[in-house]
Amino acid sequence: MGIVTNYFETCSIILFGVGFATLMFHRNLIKKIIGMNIMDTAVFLFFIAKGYISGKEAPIITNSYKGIEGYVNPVPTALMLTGIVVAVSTTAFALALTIKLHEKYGTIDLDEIIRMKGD
Amino acid sequence: MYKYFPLINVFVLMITAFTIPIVRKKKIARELSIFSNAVILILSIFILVNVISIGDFHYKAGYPNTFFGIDWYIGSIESVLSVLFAFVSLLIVIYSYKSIEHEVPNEKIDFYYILLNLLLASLLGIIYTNDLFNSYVFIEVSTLASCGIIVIKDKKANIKATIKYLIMSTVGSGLILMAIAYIYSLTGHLNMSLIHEVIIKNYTQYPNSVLIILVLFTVGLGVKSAMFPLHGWLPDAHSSAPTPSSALLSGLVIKVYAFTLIKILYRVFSFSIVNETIILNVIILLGSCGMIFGSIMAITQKELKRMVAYSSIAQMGYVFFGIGLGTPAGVATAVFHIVGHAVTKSALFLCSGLMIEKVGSKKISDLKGIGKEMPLALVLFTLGAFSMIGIPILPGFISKWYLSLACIEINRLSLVIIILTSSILNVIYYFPIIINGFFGHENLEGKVYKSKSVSIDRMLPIIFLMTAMVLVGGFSKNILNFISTAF
Amino acid sequence: MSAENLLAFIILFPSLCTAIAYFLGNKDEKIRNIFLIFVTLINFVAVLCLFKYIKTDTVEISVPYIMGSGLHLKLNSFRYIFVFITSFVWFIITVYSSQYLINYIHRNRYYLFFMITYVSTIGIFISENLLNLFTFFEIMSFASYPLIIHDEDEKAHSAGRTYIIMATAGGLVLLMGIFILFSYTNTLDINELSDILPYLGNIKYVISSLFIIGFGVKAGMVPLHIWLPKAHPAAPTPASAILSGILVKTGIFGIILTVVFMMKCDIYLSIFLVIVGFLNMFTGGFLAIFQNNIKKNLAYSSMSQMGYLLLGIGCIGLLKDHQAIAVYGTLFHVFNHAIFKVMLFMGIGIIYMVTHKLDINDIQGFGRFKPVLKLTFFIGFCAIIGMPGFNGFASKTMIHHALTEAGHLNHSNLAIIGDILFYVCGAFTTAYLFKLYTAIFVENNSRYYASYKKDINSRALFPMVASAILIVIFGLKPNWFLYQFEGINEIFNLHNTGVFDINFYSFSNIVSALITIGLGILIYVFFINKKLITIVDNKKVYVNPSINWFNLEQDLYKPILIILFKISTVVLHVVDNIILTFYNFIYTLIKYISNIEFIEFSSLINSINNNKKETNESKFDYSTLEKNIENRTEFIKTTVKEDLKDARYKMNSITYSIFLLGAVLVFILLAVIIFK
Amino acid sequence: MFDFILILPILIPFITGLLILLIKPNVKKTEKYIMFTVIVNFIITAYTSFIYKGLSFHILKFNNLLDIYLAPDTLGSIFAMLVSVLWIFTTFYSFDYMSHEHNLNRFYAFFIMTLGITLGIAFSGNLITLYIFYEMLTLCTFPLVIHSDTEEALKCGRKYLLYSFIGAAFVLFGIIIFFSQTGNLDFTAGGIVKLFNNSNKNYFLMSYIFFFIGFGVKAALVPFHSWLPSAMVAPTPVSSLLHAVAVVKSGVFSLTRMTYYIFGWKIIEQTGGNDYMLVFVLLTILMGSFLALHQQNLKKRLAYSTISQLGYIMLGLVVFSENAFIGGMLHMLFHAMIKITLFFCVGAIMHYYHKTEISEIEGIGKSMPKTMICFTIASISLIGIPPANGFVSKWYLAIGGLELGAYFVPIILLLSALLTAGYLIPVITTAFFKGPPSSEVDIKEPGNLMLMPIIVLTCISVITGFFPNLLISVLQKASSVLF
Repeated sequence: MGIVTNYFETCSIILFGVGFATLMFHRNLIKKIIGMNIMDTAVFLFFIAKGYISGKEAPIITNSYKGIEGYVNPVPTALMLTGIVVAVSTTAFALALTIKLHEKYGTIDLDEIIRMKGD
Repeated sequence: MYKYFPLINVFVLMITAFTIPIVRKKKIARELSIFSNAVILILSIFILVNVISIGDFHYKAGYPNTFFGIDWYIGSIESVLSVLFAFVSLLIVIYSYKSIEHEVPNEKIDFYYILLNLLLASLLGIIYTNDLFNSYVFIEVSTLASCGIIVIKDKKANIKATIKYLIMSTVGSGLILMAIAYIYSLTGHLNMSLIHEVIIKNYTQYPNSVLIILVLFTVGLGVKSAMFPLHGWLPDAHSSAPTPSSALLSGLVIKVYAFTLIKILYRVFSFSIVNETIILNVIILLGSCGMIFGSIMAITQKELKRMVAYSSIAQMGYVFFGIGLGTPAGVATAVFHIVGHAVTKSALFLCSGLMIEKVGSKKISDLKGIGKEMPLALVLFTLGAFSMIGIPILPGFISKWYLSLACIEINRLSLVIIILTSSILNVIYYFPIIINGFFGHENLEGKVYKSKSVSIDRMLPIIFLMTAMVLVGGFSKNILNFISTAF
Repeated sequence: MSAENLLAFIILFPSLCTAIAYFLGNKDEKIRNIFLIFVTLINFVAVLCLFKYIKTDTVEISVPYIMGSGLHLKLNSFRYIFVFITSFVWFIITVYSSQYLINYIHRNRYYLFFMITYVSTIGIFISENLLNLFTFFEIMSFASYPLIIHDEDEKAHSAGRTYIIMATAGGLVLLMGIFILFSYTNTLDINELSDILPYLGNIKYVISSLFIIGFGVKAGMVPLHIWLPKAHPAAPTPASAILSGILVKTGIFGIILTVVFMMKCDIYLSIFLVIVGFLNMFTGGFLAIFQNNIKKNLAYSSMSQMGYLLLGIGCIGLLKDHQAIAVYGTLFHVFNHAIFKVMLFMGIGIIYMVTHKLDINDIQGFGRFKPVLKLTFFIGFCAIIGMPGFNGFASKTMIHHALTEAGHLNHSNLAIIGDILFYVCGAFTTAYLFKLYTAIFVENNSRYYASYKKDINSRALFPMVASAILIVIFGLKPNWFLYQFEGINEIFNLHNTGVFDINFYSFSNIVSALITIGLGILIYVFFINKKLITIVDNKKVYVNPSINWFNLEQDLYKPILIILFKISTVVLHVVDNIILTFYNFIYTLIKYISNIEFIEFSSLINSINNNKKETNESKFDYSTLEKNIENRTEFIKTTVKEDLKDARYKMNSITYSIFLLGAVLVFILLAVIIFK
Repeated sequence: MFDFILILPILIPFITGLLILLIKPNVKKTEKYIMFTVIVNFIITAYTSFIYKGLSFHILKFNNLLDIYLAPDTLGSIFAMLVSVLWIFTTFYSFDYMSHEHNLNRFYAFFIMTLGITLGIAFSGNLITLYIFYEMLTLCTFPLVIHSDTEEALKCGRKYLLYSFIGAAFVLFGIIIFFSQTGNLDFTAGGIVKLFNNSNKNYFLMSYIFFFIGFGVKAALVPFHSWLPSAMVAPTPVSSLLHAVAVVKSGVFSLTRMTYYIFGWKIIEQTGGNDYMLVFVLLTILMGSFLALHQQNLKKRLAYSTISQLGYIMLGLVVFSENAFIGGMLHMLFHAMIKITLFFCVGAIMHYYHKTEISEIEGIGKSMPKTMICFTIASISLIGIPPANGFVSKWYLAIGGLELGAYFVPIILLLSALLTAGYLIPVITTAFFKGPPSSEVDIKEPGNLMLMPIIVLTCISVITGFFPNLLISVLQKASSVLF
């Protein structure tokens, strides 16, 4: 039953699985990084879903203050902003390294890279 | 006043890190780093003194007196670790002052010091913080920074190793973040103390969730701290990195994640909760496997630094072993092992870096007769190896001793055999280097006494580290007692 | 000098002089020889001087703290007999050696060990403490070893090996006895032991049998005698003489101490000794008949004579209150045997000195025209066979009496068997010596007509003559000898039952002696002459059929020892290398596994795919595959080792690391949730 | 007040050793330093053993566990005296023996350092101190073992190290279990176990067995002995030290400490651990002497002989009676003297005649009579023929065994003695009674520096054989507190 009602969580777990599978089964480095990103996204979704309370507004006061009960929990959202930043920087770093790798090895296929031994 | 010292510590390092690109001069970058490290060492010592005399304290960054501000907690372990980290990194930075040019391209040296400062700042942050998400952020920063100090050498092997490290630890981070999300959904808090209060009351209602959280944390942090069999990245990364980086990574970085695991297992959760689950058995199993297989892998290595790196995996096995025992004594010994091993392993890495630099080869087989060419370096290396093997007084012995006692305390005698087996395996891979270095007719033929030895000022950091190591061993009981007050 | 000093003197003086003589010998051999003759003479005189003290009294010295247990020496008339013959024999043998050894090498070494043996032998006879006795016993055993292997040839070394193994083993058995004895009694004083040991229960039999075995080796007791016939021929003659004359007596001395003094004549031991005594007499005598090597002949003869002594000791035990005759008989025979056996050996030595041959066939007729030699040898011959008028007669008669009496006392029918055996063994003695005598002194051999005056001088003949005189004196006046040792009565607690007025030359005694001799001659005529002598080229040739007979050493001890040795070697080698073997085993196993070849899975699949293509993709033909497998051409073969290497390399890759991570994650999750 | 004097015998050799390593003086000077150190050490040791008894000194006391504490008692003093006396002889001997070797500075440096460490073992007042010195001993003797620096030497050295460290790990295991049950490691006569009941009986049993096996590795307990024959690659002075004093005796001494000062024999008897160990010990005795028969190399033969003789000493430690203890300790002393003499003699043969096999030494007794006579006397002592000293110890061992009704003890002892005779007497007979007659052989004795130690040691052996009572009374004093 939990799967149906907690569809945010279910979705994020599936997403995480997809990301992990991508990470595992693809030889291409770029695809691996994409998988990584999908995983991260899954976690963000999961986290933010924890803060979401259905029927409540986002904690942005547009008209009048509705009291604490009126808004969703803003903390996860705020945290995930940080998380996204971290993820982006990691991705950027990974991509930069990929470029370096391509420079040195001429390929981003990990299997091929493994076969090329040496410094 | 002293309550601000932790914050000042982190800030000093960060500010230094961001000043360096402005200055962009190698010399100043180095001196600034030495200065910043010296400052945090002094401040850390102040913190330690205060903790000893007054007791542990909290520091609320941001919003004091609220439950959602970022909380830093400095207890006995934190203060000890912060002194340790500051001390070791100061010595490594001093060491790098003279030797970094040999390994890092000239134009990147200032960049290197930015990363060093940033790394240390994040490490200290992880130690101090009492907030889960805050520690996640610092963990990410430290991961990136340590990736940086590996890849800075700009060689094929480095890039390959870094990308492996990066991907692995990103997955680890993902798991950690997932776990944090879980725990947040259970408790609604991110502050460890508050989570603890909530979870201690309610954990029986969510047995599976607690287990999943524990597993996610264990695996996530395990990847980062090279728990067997998630260590795949470590030998590559640590052996290909520049020597000061290797020392820093092996000595400090991997330890800090293990410490985070301790915090989560025993501070967020508690001994009683954790002991009810099977997770400790898993940790102890993996720790033991790490101890044995890490050593066996080390025996088969042909490169010196790789061997020392595998030895790190084995030594992390001890830490996890201690954590897995699930008793205050075991965990305190694990922390003590972190301290002892940090000092020892960084010194060993610096020594081997020095030898590799002078000999010009990474191969162990090329290091024969090195004891004649650079006696002091090999003597220091030998001392470090003794600690690993477990010669009394040295910290390696002490941690084995107390770990074994902790095992017997919970009637698990068979675990002691694993500890001793691993120490014998240590003999097998450390001693050939020493023996072939000092002795053997063929080995010494044609070698000239002290022909490759370096000036004493380059050796000084290693000497200091070794001295510290002996002192850590000597005053082990005091350190352990102090650490134990945390539990 | 007081008696105590004299007692110390007779052991300290020769030991000191031994050292002096050794250094003298390095300078000048002649002086050394004369010096040693004087030393042994002085010692002999000192022993004679002691006589007046011990005749009724005992002389004791004890020095604490030496050798852990202290030194306790004691001399009484019982021990005096042994000391006396030792010093006497040594004196004459020293004189004899100075002549005999002229052509030998390593003379200095010989004299050194000769003298050490002397000191230690005296030591054995005068020690009251068992540990002292054992000490001297061992010193004697080891010191006599260089005498046996003096020639340093293969034969000597072989004999020496047997001797040293037997002696050491015997010594250790003895030591075992002493260990157990001490742990039960806490004393080593023989006098005190006699009050404790007989009341110990069954352990006393263990102790005493260990003692008897230990001493029995020295005494040439069957079946521990094997060293004796080997060592005698190998050693130079003076050494053989003392071996036969004195050293075997140390064993007898020890057995007397054990059985008579310490065990208070235990009945079972006595019976045992009587049996062993007969065995010895019989085997020794029987085997001696066949020997062609004259020294071997005499060696077996010694064995046989030791049988008489063992029999005598056994009789002491059996006779209980009437043991006087057995005691005197045994001790007298000890005395007599020493003298006549030494004399016979010296005679043979002279022959050997001239001819350098020992085989009876080679030296046939040597003595035909050498009157002094012939006469003295004849006297020795008569003595040993117990011809009336010679000393052997007296002692044998006494032992015979003792035996008969023992039979009477115990009303045993076995007494008759014993009597017959006694006669038979006596007859053997006559037979083998008669063979020897006729061969050497009666046969005619032209090779030895020449005179050998220059080779045989008075220093060699004098000792023989001296002992011949003693033989005759004691033979004619045996009672005189007995009177001298009245003190023995007290020592053995004897009720004097008229030993002193035995009429040795009674009709019955003489008749029985003559019967024995006659029997012996019959054996010679009908057995030796017929079976052991063949005529080749008009010459008598003695054959020895016993050479191929069952030999205790070759056919029993050696195989057993070798089998034991081999088994323990295998077992202990395994123990020795157990760790290394284990290590090697595992190492080899791993190596073996890592070198197993197998077909790489992927190439198998490839091959199947290829097959599919070949067979028009419709059906799969197994026979082709089998053929391929047989040929093994298309498959890539690989070993476990290479595979592992490959795997390790792959494991290091990013993909595998992530795989591993996933696996670990899933594994732990499952484990944790299942084993909650 | 004078307690600090205890540290001197340990420290002085160390300083000398380091000095030699650092300054690298020429050989003559090194020899002078060594001679000086050895003699000074002897004087101080004698001083602490005879005059200022009962000293104790904490070198470093971090806490109750890490407490490096020196407190020689009677037993320790005896061992210390043995070590320092025999070291003097070895020193003089090695001056001559090593004169043609290379790398003398390293040799002498570690040689003298080993002295300090062995004295440390003798003086140590608790198990941790003992363990530290025990580990250091392995490390310090290693350069001596591999002195020739050949590939084979290195291989054997590695074997030695590995065995020693595995042994040490066993010991550590034992210590840890023991410490977890008692929390105390100070040497106290009669043991320090306070609480002994059924629940911790197995802990003590296990601890004892691991201790015994661990220390037994150094004491060449079968089947952990095979480093000892391999260590024969070392130069003779080293082998003699390894065999006679430093290493194996340290193992035995540690075993003594462990048996009587840590556990206390009553506790061990209640656990029954000694019965298990007895099997090993008896096997050691038999195997050593039996396999010695098979060795053709003189040094190897002596090595196996050492294994067997060490079994005797260990026998005194598993058979709990006062006499057996005295016997074991006496044998420790006597065997040290005897074995060192034997090795010196063999070394002299090797040095002057370059002969190592038994078949090669035919008639060598004729060309070096003094040496070989000493060899003979020592052999006879080893066999245990009275009045030589080896007999005395055997006597006490056997009596001690019989007191407890253990008949197999004397039987095994005597069997082994027979085997001992079997492997030593052929050496003597070959040396003296084979080969060319003495008139054709030139006498060439070793130099005085080599010969004197041999002769003096032989004299000591003989004297102690005739008058063992002094030593026995000292040992009785030591044992009276234990039983």
